[in-house]
Amino acid sequence: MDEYSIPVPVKPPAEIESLYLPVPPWLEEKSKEGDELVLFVGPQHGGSGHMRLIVRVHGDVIREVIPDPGFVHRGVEKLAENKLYIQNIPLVERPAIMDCINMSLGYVRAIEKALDIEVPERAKYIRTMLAEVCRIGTHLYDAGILSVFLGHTTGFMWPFALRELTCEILMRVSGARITASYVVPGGVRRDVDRGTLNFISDAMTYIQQKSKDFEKVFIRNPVTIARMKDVGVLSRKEAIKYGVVGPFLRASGVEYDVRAVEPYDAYDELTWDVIVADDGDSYSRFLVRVNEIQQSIGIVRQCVKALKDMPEGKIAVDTKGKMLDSVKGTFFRTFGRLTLPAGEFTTLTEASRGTLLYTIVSDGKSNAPYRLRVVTPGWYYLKGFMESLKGCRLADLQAVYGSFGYFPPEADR
Amino acid sequence: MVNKRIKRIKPPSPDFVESVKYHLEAFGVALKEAIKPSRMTIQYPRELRKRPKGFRGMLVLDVNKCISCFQCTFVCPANAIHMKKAPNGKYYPCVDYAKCIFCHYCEETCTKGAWKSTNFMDVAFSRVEEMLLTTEKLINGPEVPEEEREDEYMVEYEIRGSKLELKKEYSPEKLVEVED
Amino acid sequence: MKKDVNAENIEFLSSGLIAPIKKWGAKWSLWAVHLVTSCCGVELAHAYASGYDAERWGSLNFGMMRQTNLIIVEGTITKKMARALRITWEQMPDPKFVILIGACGIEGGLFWNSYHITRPWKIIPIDYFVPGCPPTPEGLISAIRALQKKIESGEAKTTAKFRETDLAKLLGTEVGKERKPPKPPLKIAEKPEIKIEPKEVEWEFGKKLIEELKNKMPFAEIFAIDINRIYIKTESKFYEKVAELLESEGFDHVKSLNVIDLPHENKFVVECSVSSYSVEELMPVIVTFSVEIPRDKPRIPSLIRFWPSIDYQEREMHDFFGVWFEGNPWMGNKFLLAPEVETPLRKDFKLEEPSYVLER
Amino acid sequence: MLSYLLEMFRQNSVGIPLITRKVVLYHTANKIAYIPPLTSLFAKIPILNLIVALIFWKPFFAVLFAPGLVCILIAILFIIWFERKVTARVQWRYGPLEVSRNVGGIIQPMADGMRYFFQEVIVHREAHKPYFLQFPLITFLPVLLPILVIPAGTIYAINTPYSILVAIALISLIPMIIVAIGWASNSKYAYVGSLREAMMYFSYEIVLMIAAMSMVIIYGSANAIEIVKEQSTIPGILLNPFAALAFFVAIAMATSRFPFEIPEADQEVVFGPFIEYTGIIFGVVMTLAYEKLYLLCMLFSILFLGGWNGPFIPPLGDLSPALWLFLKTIGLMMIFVFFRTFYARYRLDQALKIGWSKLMALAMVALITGLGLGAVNVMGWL
Repeated sequence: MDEYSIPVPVKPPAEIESLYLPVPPWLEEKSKEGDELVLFVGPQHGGSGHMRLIVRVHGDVIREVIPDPGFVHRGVEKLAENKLYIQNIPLVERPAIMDCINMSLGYVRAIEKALDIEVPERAKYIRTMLAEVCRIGTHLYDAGILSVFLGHTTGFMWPFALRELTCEILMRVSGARITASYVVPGGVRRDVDRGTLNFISDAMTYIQQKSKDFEKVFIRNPVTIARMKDVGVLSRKEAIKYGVVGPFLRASGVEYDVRAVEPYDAYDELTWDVIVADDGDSYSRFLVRVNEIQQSIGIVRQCVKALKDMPEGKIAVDTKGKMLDSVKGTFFRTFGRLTLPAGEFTTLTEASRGTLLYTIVSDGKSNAPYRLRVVTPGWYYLKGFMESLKGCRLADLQAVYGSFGYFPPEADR
Repeated sequence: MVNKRIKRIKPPSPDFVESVKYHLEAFGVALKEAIKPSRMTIQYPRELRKRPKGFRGMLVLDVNKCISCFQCTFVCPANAIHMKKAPNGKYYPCVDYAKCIFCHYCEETCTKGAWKSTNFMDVAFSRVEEMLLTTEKLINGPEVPEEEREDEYMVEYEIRGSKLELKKEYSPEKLVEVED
Repeated sequence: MKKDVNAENIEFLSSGLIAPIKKWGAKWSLWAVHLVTSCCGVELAHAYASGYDAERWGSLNFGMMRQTNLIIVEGTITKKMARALRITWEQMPDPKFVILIGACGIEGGLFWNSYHITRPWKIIPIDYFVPGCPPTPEGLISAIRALQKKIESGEAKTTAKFRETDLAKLLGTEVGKERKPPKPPLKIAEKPEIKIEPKEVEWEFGKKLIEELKNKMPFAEIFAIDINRIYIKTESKFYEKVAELLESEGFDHVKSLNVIDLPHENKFVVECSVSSYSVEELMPVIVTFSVEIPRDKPRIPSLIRFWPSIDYQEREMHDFFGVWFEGNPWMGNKFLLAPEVETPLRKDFKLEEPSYVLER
Repeated sequence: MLSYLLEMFRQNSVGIPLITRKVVLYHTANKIAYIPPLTSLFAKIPILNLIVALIFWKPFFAVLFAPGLVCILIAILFIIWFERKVTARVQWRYGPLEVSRNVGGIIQPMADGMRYFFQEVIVHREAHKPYFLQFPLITFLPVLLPILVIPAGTIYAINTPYSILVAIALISLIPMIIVAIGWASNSKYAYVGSLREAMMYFSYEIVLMIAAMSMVIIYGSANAIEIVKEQSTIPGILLNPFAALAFFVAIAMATSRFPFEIPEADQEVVFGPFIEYTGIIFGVVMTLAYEKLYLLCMLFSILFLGGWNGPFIPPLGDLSPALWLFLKTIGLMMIFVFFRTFYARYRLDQALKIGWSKLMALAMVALITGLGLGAVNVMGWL
């Protein structure tokens, strides 16, 4: 505590010159000569998260944005190589904790694929239900952040108030408000009781009802429409070229959703729509997600109904095919020393913000992955995000940022 | 492509009349809330949020049940649990809350049920060194001094029909409760 | 530079005739700067949103460090962020306070042995620490309350007490059979082999597709490793050729670029997985093509001209492994990592081993 | 000399019966016991009587108390609290509360003020130091000078036929100072913010003037006292609602209220021109927009809402009209801050477009209406 280990020069110009910025040194020089302004947005900025955007502005129009990610890069891929397979479950959900079920689901499914485990029906439905609850939560989170980026504080508070309900659901099901670490290879950790299921369906009703008010106050507000319409447009061709994913890809008119293309868990037994829009601007990126909330509510309702009709218990299965009612007391014994067969196992998951890819490379002898490749949605669409900013106005930076729901920890991993 | 149903949405593009209507609607919703707010604030620390059964809070160790099998320290993803030698020669766990991520893998792992969860995790430590709870400190679990307590009610969200209600009851005698 | 800023701030507030007013002002107006450092920001937002509303206590989340007096460090501080944190702290006018929430910030939490994180309490002085990953909003609010009390009374107190039990009394001091700690379960093979082999799957479309690809690429080994997963093994000189052929086939974006380090065989395996958005049948298919390159001279052409979406992944792999993608304009610069971290994902970059026994 | 001054002050002093009246304790047939009025306590003491007389001297009272500095301070403290509180209410929460739980945390802005007051003031190296520190203080000039010509009923400093025009001209100086502040800060965001402020200035100023002009034409005078007198039967907002609407929107633009909170946009340019300010100086510059809002709302109530017209409250005497004006102003300010609850902010170019197309058209309609009504001498008929 006595000594501060990282000396930071107090001279302000050194901040710009110092090497940790991947800013080409000529950039600042050139901007001083010409009529260009180089703005640094973040990491301490009211309208940026934990990343830095280097914006070259000409007048009020953005010429180019150079991303400087890595402010939350924590080395998940390296750490995963030094942990047991099950210890990695909390690790892989840390990049996007509001989307925890989807994050761990992809990883666990890769393990299940390698071990050829068939998950019990009930666990499948619970997983799907919670994945959709997380999707609602994440979309609400992004809507809140978008609103506050546009200066609309009520639009921030209401989604976060509704998120309080999704947190409550996760807390009642898994015991933790946000980081559930709930999915384990072969199933889930605990069963969901009837009271909780009732609460979930009530909460869905409440969210649906309150989102009507939210629609009036923010979504359909003419100021919002004016700020986001025809801003940051990615055409279908561009979206594909830059590898945009998830709702942002669908907003550009590509009918791609992993849940439909390569269904996992209970998705092929449920009915729901893939939401697609054609404009590819900030507003349709936002609207696609708003509509997905409605679809997710529908999915959760179907899952709740199916779960109520199912007998309780049998929520996990161990590697030998024995059904478990709960993993309590046997967790480490059952899953602790898992060793996967040699090979490469890749799963795709539709996380809230888009495609999530896990590749486990196993050597067949270690009980930790030899290499775990995680590509998160944020990392996929960062390129598209940067490209869509070209030609926008400076104030549009926040509108586009919010419309992508860019969450740096998720992208940086 | 089992049940790929596509729904194309069309973003609204309001004309002048519609946009005046939307302005007024936004104003109306705000005014409605200003007159009759649907508050959902839990006034912590005056009101506590009711923790559901199975909440993952701070841990309590039943040292008599512990067989010193090391499984909890092996499973801990954050390496927050270390074993410490007790006077009787056996090893018992200590939890470092500076690392603990409250995943409760240790609780799920324990074959004897020595780990128990409490409904409490809202501590603010003033020093890092205090966050390492040795076995001696784990047995009792956290306690909040009576004079520091500010809570009056225990609140739970309850949805009745289309309304979210904050169900209040008087807060319990003991703030920290150990789950069975 | 050695000084106790915490004590200085408190001293400033509690000195002079108007000390009560100074204390009162600081106590009820702890405005937090908008410095989101990591994922605990989610719970911070909840604490300030409708559910808990920390604004009741006079604390407001505000834009700029110049106008605020509280930093809430939300979780992990990476080596890159540490400088930003320090600068923010330096720019903030006195008296200022810091609350640190989240296990990642205190001792690293899950990331305790990561190559890219620091301990924020070594960088700036901290008033209160809140455990949890993430902590509950209640935890944050209780830290704000504790800080208010600290401003008033001048002394920092932990909000809960942990009574010590006498273990000797409870368990006795009779030493039984000496028990050695068991062997840790983590088992990492010394000389691992990475084998990716064909798998028999029932996948009609795949068989057709593989035949088609085989006709086009006679120089490569093509097989299915699972349903919807095709693997192409080839030599590094055909890397660009394969990419070109796949691109013309309709594979229009990159799903993943992966490098596997095999130090004992002195080679890197570069795997590139591609898929398609524009061709409906190819949507679920992932084609992975891999080449091996020498580990001491890791150079490979960039595929940026076929798929612009590979750009950032190439930069990332350049950071992680030091593989040089010829043709990518960013090579030679750091993208994700702080300047002092070099090629961390190579196998010879060792992390700290976990310990299981507390030595005291 | 002193006695001459004293006489001058007393001749033109504010009459507040509540203070200047004798308080009768008891009243019998031959004896009256009373506490002498507060002011006459000092009537005999040489210097004090002069000070007391000066305080109650109308021009001085106007600038310092009502509608001047003290009223501005009360209005600002109240409106900041109200803004946070009403926003919180709409957002399903409580807002500032625990600092004074019984009265809903109304002293929260004071606590913030105290904190700012005792915080370190940082002047960064690139700043133009003298200007950086002087400009925030100079802002008091264009804020307080209009008070000289804006009367509150019978309390006024200068009674001039040009009062509305002078007031608007003086208020228009505030953006200049903000731009200067941004220049002195010498930071990139301050630069962008100042530019935005300057751009916004172009978009609303002309509309504001045309709207005020059209009302002046109707009333046939630019003297505030005359204008209010004319409105005793029918308030201006009913005579020319177009002008009222144009003036209203222009105020929102001028004081950067939502949806036109563009120069200071927290998430975009982090308080724009004020980015580098710390401590009490930031407190001063932050309240600038609210001071401007207070002045413009006062003008709005004089032009459109019948100013200080309202039931006379005898014990307050001269303060009664001032109170009515104050209440109308506060009411208007409350409406303006309520916009924060349901609006995002427009982009700069959109605000400019609104200013120069829709709002300008509205202002033109208002002007034509004003000209028409003025030509037929509508006030004469009423």
